[in-house]
Amino acid sequence: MHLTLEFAGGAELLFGKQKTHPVDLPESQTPWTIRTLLVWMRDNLLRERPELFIQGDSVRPGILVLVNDTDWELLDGLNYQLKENDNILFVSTLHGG
Amino acid sequence: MHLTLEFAGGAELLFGKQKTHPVDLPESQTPWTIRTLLVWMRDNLLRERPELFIQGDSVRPGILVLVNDTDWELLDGLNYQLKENDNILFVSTLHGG
Amino acid sequence: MTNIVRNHSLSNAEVQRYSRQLILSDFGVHAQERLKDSSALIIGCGGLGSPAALYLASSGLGRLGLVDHDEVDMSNLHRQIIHRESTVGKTKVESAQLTCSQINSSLKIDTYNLLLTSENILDIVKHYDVILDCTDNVITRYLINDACVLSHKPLISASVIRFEGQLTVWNYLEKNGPCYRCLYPQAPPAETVSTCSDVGVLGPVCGTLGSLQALEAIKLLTKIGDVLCNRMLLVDGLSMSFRTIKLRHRQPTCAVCGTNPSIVDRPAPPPAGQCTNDQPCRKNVL
Amino acid sequence: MTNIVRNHSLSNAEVQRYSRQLILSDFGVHAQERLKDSSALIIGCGGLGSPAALYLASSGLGRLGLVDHDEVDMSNLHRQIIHRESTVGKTKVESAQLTCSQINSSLKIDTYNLLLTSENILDIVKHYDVILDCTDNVITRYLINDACVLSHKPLISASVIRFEGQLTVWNYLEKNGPCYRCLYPQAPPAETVSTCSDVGVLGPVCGTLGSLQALEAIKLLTKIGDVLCNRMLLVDGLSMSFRTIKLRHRQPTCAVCGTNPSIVDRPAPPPAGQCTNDQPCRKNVL
Ligand SMILES: [Zn+2]
Ligand SMILES: [Zn+2]
Repeated sequence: MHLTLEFAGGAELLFGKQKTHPVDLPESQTPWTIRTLLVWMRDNLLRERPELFIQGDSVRPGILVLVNDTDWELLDGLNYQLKENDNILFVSTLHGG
Repeated sequence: MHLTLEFAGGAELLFGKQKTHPVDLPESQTPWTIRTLLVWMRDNLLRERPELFIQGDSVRPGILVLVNDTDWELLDGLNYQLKENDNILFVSTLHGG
Repeated sequence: MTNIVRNHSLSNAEVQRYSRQLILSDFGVHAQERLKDSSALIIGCGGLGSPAALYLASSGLGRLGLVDHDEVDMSNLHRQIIHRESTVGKTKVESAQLTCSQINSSLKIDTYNLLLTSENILDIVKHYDVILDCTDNVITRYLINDACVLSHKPLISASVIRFEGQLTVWNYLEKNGPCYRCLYPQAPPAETVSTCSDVGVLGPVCGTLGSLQALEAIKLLTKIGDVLCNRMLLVDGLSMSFRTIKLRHRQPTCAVCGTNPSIVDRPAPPPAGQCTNDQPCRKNVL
Repeated sequence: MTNIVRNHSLSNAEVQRYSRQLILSDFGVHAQERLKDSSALIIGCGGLGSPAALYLASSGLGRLGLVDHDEVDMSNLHRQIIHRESTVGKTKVESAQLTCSQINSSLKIDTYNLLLTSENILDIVKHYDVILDCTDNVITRYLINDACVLSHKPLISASVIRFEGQLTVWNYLEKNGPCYRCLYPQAPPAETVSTCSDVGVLGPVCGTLGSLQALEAIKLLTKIGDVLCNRMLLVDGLSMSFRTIKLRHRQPTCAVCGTNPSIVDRPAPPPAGQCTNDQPCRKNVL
């Protein structure tokens, strides 16, 4: 399954400073969800300091997850079933002023 | 054929101050182009002072036409063949400072 | 001036001064009157607070409150355009007040040269119609959010770092908008929090976001346009890209604005205690 | 300051002052040095020129040119945040220079209190690395465009009216970017041209667009990020929507930047003569 992963607000610093990552997930018996995507990302994209991105089975506090620019809370959160060509954006919250 | 027409930069003032107009064009033997769309707009949407929007068979100088956010000059201009659900944006150039 | 209706309370000098706003369709004299009768509180007179204060002071707003506990430093001047070389060493609120009053001597300005705490914030926030969060640290952002929810005030929040900015309006009751805690029930771990002092920020990014805060404040106070509520604007200055994301509604489980809130009398610290390194750890003051 | 490389020409005071920019990854001391060695010309010290000048003056730019032929009027102050009540009646360039020098006494400032014409513009533009069009009328926009194309200067152009703004970079040669005439070979009919005096403008909209002009200038001069070329940003402050449209490339048929240009020695009036009503008709001065 093809997805576009995007990172903003500094989250990209954990992913080689690259803001956009087109990825192809391998075929799977069970449907891909954000929960399983996070595991895949930890194993395949996130090489250093995973605790700055993932906490337990979710993202760490202070990171918003957007599916096609919509807050994952308006969808099924971790259980959202990914669809072909979805855009998943991870935004780290800024605090400077 | 369903289209979304949008107006910005003051062009909306000629179209009832409404920035977005979803429209359905009637079936046609020949394919719809921006050239024929402009005629349809003059007859169906543009009630007053058409010369402030249309000049000859095109838009007046100072109005940009965008097809799905791309300058019509990169497409076929007046001869661009409209496709279902195209977004056509008419932007009047601003000059204030 | 022609075509200005006469049933209003503006003086001729005000009509002249604000004429370029008055003639705006969707604005007019009545929006200008509402602005004159309104007040706004800017918390943080730094990178964001500078343009926000300058534009609100210019606009014809009636009263402006300015909060900061810091003094102007030379390293502020690359982005904090309300301050001057001559005000380095003065308090930021005094420096900002000076510039605002030079632009608009009719504006009433209240200054608060203090560190906001859960003890003092409610007493300040209650005197204003809208609050602008222009601060630079996580703890104060939770504090301001809680105070705004408890006081039923809309909160226009912006933040910047490096080349990026974020903007939204929290606690906009008319549209059931979420609060900061609805989105961020838990504070981020301290080691993930960067500040402008740590990693820098480019001045015009502050200018863009701070101006947009003033714009939202004017729209909100005059009741024109669509307030940026249930949405967040993400700005990336390096690529010059702008993106609006759709946010969740108010959360029934929220600790402060939910149906069974645990924060009821005064603001509370965020659940996961942490401090920023931009200023002394503030855990103790909350 | 730690981690700042030493092979640079900045003084300790400069390193301190601009530290929050220096520490930016993608920026650093060498970008700051380039900024110090650079110059920018702001044409129009009004709604857009105010924030653009303030942010460029603050940034550590070496030299800033300011052009305007007007005097500060009370009706400017609702949006032109570089001016003061005390400078009403003074020339705008003098008023702007005063504020910029108060913010940054190291900045060299050249002022041009004059109306630009096809006779004098080339002699001014040639002294600067980048030009910012912050003017308020069609005729001057063509004039500036032609001068920039003939002088091979990038042109950062913004415009505002009511609640809207537009921004792009013209004549960006590195990317074969179009010029103003490539997009607008013909000037609009006079009756379709509105000005801020006619229909008004909201101050923070100027603040947003002017700040973004300063941002593009800094990126362009320091060679960081993606310049807004072949693209145009459309801002609608009322709905808080931002949209980037994709523009045509440089047009071979363009009268000034094309393969067989008719405008070769000095700027020409736009083909369809017209004048704005914001100032005396300028057809005669071209
Ligand atoms: Zn809440
Ligand atoms: Zn050209």
